[in-house]
Amino acid sequence: MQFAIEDRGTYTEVVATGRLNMVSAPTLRATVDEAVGAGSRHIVVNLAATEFMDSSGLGALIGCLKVARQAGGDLRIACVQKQVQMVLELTNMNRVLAPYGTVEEAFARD
Amino acid sequence: MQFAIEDRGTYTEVVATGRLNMVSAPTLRATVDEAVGAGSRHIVVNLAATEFMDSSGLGALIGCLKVARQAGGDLRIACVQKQVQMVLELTNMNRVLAPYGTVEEAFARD
Amino acid sequence: MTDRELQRRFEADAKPESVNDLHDELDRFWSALDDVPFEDQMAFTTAVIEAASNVVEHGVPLDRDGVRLGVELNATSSRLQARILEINAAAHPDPLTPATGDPADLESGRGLFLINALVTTVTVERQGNTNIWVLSKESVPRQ
Amino acid sequence: MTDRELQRRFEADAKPESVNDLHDELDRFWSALDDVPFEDQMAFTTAVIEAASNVVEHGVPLDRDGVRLGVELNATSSRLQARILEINAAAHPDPLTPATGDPADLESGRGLFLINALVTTVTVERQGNTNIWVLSKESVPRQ
Ligand SMILES: Nc1ncnc2c1ncn2[C@@H]1O[C@H](COP(=O)(O)OP(=O)(O)O)[C@@H](O)[C@H]1O
Ligand SMILES: Nc1ncnc2c1ncn2[C@@H]1O[C@H](COP(=O)(O)OP(=O)(O)O)[C@@H](O)[C@H]1O
Repeated sequence: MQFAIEDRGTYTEVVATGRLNMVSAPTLRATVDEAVGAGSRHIVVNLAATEFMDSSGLGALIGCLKVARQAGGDLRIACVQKQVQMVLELTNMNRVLAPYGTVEEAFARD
Repeated sequence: MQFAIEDRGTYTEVVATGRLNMVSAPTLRATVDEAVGAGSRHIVVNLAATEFMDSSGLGALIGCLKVARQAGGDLRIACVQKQVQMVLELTNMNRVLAPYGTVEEAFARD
Repeated sequence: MTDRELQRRFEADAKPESVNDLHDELDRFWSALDDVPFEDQMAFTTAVIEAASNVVEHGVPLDRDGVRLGVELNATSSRLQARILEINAAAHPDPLTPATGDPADLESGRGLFLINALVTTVTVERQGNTNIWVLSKESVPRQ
Repeated sequence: MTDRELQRRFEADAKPESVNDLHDELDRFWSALDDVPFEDQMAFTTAVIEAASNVVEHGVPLDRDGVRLGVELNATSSRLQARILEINAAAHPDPLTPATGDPADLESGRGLFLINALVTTVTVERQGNTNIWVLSKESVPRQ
């Protein structure tokens, strides 16, 4: 899995490509920690190219949400594929991490 | 919680004093990692002065057991107080980590 | 058996060190209540520390103020009760029904398993910005 | 519907990278079996990866050789089955009865919860130095 960080002005986009599992979860954590450390407060994780997420990946996303909120910001997710949607729904985590249809929408109403 | 390491010749004794909880669990891990890294293979954790252990503490002990076994050794526990005994029994972990009455007994029959 | 009631309140940032401060508070609670059977003290303390540790480890803050950990302890002549407050935290996805404690089912997280095994009833509710666990244990003072 | 059966075996050290290799193996399994409904592939893959990740994360080795992860995949025209082997590992404290999947019960560990929610039956057994999880999911090939 690869992560790319893009500064979009009012928010930071993290593009996650591949499988979000026990191997890549720590890298997601480190990527978001770095973005928050560098001053990003509004983070959108773009999951359009994330073909798979398991409970380790979900745990990492929730950890990243905590880090963003503790810094006074927030983290949102966008463009989820079917398998990711399935895991969010089964665990009821779509209430804590509600997926947005596009990256732009995530912070559009703030 | 404090940890002391004592070289007893055929084994290494780790004396744990205080509460084995989410605060002290990482230090137990680091202490045993260090002992195994320094060549100790047979480790006895002396819990005589451990007044309390919760699931984080238990998780750390099991993590230490893994490290010792992966290095070709083993880790055993001795002298548990009533609360620690209660947690081991309720979780059924006394089968994986069977407490010995004294530190000397732990590796006596190997 | 004499009628008596004791209450204590604890609040701190939800960080690991606060779990030690809470443990000290529990020790003082038992000193003030020297008639609670030792087995009950041990079980109840373990359950409260497990629940508080979960707040520290898993609570998701609503904002930069972070999560606060509150604990209200109460003992009467028939039971021990603790309300564990996860303050300024995201709502849990659902009203959580804690797993029922089957001792052979090690697989379902040892913390929640222990809580269920150690106290008589566990309930979870949401009030405002706070998730609340109420742990109750029947316990009769020693004569 | 035609009768068909496919089997695959995977074995590797129980380390995180092996979970990616297993995932590649599962992708090849689905390519070889192009009539399995996509929803079933998705659910079954997720359950197998969760179970294999648990072996990597929680398996306690018996000795310095470490734990090995084995996976046997089998598809017939009525069901998908995976046997996940935790080889050279300490026995689980009890024959484990995995938590039954109550979707509202988020509290009991998301990994095991997901496994139970995604497949039809889960059994756990011990053979020699190995713990074995058998996951089965009813699945009928697309016409
Ligand atoms: N206070 C809490 N807030 C959010 N989630 C929680 C809380 N307590 C427990 N959980 C969830 O329940 C799971 C099981 O908890 P537990 O049995 O204590 O095991 P552990 O904390 O070691 O994972 C946790 O991994 C977490 O997902
Ligand atoms: N293969 C295994 N070997 C030993 N213990 C396991 C295994 N799988 C699961 N467990 C136990 O069951 C608990 C819950 O597992 P799970 O629901 O996957 O959550 P997590 O792995 O995130 O803690 C684990 O914390 C662990 O104690």
